[in-house]
Amino acid sequence: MAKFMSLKDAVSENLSDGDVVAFEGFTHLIPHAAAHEAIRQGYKNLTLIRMTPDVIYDQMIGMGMAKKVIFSYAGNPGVGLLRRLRDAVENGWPNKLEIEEHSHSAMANAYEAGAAGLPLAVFRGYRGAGLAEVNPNIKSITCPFTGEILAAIPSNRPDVTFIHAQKADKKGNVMVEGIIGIQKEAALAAKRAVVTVEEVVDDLNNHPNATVLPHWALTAVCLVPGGAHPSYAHGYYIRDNASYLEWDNIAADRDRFTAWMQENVLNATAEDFATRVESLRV
Amino acid sequence: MAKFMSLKDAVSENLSDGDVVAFEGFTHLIPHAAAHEAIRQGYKNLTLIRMTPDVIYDQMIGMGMAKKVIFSYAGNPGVGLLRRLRDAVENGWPNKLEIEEHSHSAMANAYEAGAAGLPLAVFRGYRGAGLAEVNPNIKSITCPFTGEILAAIPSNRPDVTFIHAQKADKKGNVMVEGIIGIQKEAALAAKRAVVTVEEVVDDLNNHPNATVLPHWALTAVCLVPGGAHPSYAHGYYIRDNASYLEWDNIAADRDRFTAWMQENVLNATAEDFATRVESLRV
Amino acid sequence: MSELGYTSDEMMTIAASRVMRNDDVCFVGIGAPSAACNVARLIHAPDITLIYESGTIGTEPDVLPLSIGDGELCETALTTVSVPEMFRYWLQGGWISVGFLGAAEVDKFGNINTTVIGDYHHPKVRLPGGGGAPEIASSSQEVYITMKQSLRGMVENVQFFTSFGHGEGGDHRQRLGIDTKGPTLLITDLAIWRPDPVTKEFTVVSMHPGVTREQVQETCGWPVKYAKAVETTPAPTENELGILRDLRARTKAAHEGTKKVPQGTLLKQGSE
Amino acid sequence: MSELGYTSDEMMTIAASRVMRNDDVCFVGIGAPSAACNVARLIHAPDITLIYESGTIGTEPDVLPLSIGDGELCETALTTVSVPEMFRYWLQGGWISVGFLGAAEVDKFGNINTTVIGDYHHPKVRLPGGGGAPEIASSSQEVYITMKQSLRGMVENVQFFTSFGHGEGGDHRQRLGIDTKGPTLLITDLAIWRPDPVTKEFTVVSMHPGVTREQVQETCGWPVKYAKAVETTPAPTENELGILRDLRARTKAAHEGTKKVPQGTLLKQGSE
Repeated sequence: MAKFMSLKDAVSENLSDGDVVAFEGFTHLIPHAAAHEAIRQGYKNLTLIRMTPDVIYDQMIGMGMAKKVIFSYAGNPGVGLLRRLRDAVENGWPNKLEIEEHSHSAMANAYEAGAAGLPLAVFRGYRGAGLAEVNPNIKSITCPFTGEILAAIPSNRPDVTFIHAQKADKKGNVMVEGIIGIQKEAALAAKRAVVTVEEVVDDLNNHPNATVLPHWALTAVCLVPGGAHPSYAHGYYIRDNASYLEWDNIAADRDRFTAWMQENVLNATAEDFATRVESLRV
Repeated sequence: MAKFMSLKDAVSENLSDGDVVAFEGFTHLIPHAAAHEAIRQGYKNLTLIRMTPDVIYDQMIGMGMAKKVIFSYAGNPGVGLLRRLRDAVENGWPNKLEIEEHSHSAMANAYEAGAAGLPLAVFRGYRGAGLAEVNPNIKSITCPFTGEILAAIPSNRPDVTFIHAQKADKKGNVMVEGIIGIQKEAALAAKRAVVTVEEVVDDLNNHPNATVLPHWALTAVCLVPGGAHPSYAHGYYIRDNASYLEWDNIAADRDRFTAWMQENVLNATAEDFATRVESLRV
Repeated sequence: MSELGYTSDEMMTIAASRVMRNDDVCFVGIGAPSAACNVARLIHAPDITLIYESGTIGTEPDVLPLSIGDGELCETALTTVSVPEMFRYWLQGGWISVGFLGAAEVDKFGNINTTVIGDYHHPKVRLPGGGGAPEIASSSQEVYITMKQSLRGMVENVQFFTSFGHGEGGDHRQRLGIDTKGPTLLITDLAIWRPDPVTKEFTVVSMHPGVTREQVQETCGWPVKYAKAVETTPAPTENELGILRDLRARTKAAHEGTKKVPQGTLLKQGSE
Repeated sequence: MSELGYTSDEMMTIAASRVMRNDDVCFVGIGAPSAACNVARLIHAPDITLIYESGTIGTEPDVLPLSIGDGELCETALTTVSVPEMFRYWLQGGWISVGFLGAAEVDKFGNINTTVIGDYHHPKVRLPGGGGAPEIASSSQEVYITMKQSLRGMVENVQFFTSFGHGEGGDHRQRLGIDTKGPTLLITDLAIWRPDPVTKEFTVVSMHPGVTREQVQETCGWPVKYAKAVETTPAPTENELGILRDLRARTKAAHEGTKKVPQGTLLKQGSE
């Protein structure tokens, strides 16, 4: 049953050291504000799940919060590599990072299976792919009707999932639209789901088949305008591409990274996000 | 690649004796006009798939077109039993009818798996259920990660699926909204998909996440206003409950059934559906 | 209507409505369960979430739906999803607190048959089948059943396990790997029944006002057991009766006054 | 720009655009494939269906997207579906006629590596990984690859099979139970390559105007084979160049003239 609360409280009540956690968003609606709040609260030993662990996971890994990352594409979208993740994988800085790597198809199926309450996802995949040889969680099942061998991987069942969405109504029902990505599945697959939203409205006024997460499927809803920045919220503000470019420089150097995090995350608050998107609003 | 054509041509080009065919619609948007055209063309030995084989399958079975039905709920929605189906199962009239019976969950998963190009559907189901003992197509797989035993059934892959939808644009892209049921999955799971629509428009003007079947995923699109009657088309006309009630009487007697089919189906055309919904339009 | 001022059907519906909680997420069977759930929503559980297997989530119909796919269910819903999503994410995903089922035939362990009378392969009567019930019964956190008592309906052993209740009783569910509670409540026109904590046999815990043990037994196909202290179900209040009757009147009037017949109102309430 | 009046990058993009058909349903990788597909759409294939893995189906962006999740992809799409649906129904379901991929490292059998340089568990360089590529490569009816030639990019053996092309060549795909065609075309800044019908080794079938065999070999890490009759790729027409340059100019201008930076235009085109 969703409770409205501050992002600070929602993070501290729902995230713990050692949790398996997903901050999901497929390019669109990335929960930057929630990730920054988690960074400020300084969690450790997290297992981070995400299809596209872009800037926010680069930040969390660089801050030494992650012991493991489960992912399918570790890049800065449109820019290139994730330099903090690379530094952890290649050099163990600031700590060694365990990786469990999948394809997008596998991860999408793993979230879908998690949302469906199943222990595994079954799909046609990984044929000839090198990941099947280096990831012991890629197994197979044999179809009892055709004999076809299909890929099987564990479903994603995070302890907690954080997503960002466009709006909630006053009961805490949440609507997502546009590039809906994997948000619904990631939220439903988790034991606890925390959603930051652009606004709280009286009535969602939604299309009959819109993507809606009912309030009883969520743990907490937090009003954080701009909370996806520098990602975007369809209908609210556009993507801040300059920030993504800038990140490539910041993350290239450990000291520059540390200083930037101090100034822009540790010394900042969730409320700062609203001002960051002011010039980007549509 | 969808071709616009008359329903008569679409049926004759896409349906053959002995085909596995689905006429789908979950209470809403049932493709009555397409089923009646198939009846007029007199196909034989069909395997009929449908979650809720209501009036149209009662009619097709009563006309001796079906050798087998694969289903999960054989009732006249809101009224009771299907008397022609019963007569076939209990008395072999007009011919013996083979049945493969599932639960809704199983059938929904089987269409989903068919749309996903998989040979089987895997789900948590049939525990303690009698169907697992009488339907040899209900098997199981064991999760290689948890050891949990899950139900496995073959996916639904019809030779051809017929559905009814609200509208198509001039390229043949089709939109469905409201109770979307299983239509999308049934269409995508089939080798050939034929859609009857209420209207053809210049632009679908759809919500970004609306249910749309692209023209290249369809075989034929046919303009048949009223084509769901006595079912309904959300936004166009309401359900003709009197006809469903009436069916209970018609189907109760073999002669009455035969006479009704002659008058209302064999001697009728697809164009008659438009007039049948005139007083039901919203 | 009896001299009590209400019918046994009204008593059944109102007794069933009272057990629904404001925070329940209920997978609603059509007919009697649907009436009970909507009365609960109109009286004491305004925020109850009603889900119908056609995909409508959080629906608030003004009149009772006839089928699980009535247009009004979608029009008043929070959202409407596809049928595969309904069964995969919402039912199998574990979000349903109560699966509320009707039954053609039920036995003392809450097993339900809506499939066949007679042999499955050579049936005497072919019934509609299970629809969503097999997995509603196993995936909902608990299951409520409501039906009128009759010797045909309440039988010693169901002829087919359309949906599994407590099987042969005891820990039969757990032995099959089913970790949900199964049937925890049976509400009839005469009484309220709950499973014995150990044997899981349905046991009368409350009888509706004016009902005798003889009446309960005459309409039940197994030897009825009673809880140590059998309560008397509180009679319907004026408010409860008013709400239920208004709902039924709206349901009836919604179509009789117009040529455009609103869905779900012309036909008697029955199966899906 | 060379004395030919166009750059080798323009030649590559235009050569790649020409192979796209009006009825193709193309799963589009970001960067060079995206540019080629959109040029095709603007020139000779107005009805081509472009699909990006973020879920946008039938998108018609006015400027080139930067990432697979740009807002304009959704705004101009026929519809936008969830990511699980994209991979289950549309890719795995078999609807994709062409999967169009870029590559960091490709070998002569069309195997692609975007995962690691060096040992997987102790990598010298950790690259982003495969994203959608492993199943795009196996589930699309055929695969086109486009990339600039370089000794780092075109290698004798990829260090990691991010996505499987023809493996070790011959019938290796069939032996693994993959029934799609795999890589059928490689378009570089210098040449057009197609797999040998038997060995499946990429073979030069056409060289772009002015390109020498020495240039092709110098930028390719394996001994280049040539078809019996190597054609010369027709030079870009004025119309093709005009459309491509307009698209790139629009893409550039879309953000430089405004403080509100439209998505997908500020950054260099790269990976996802």
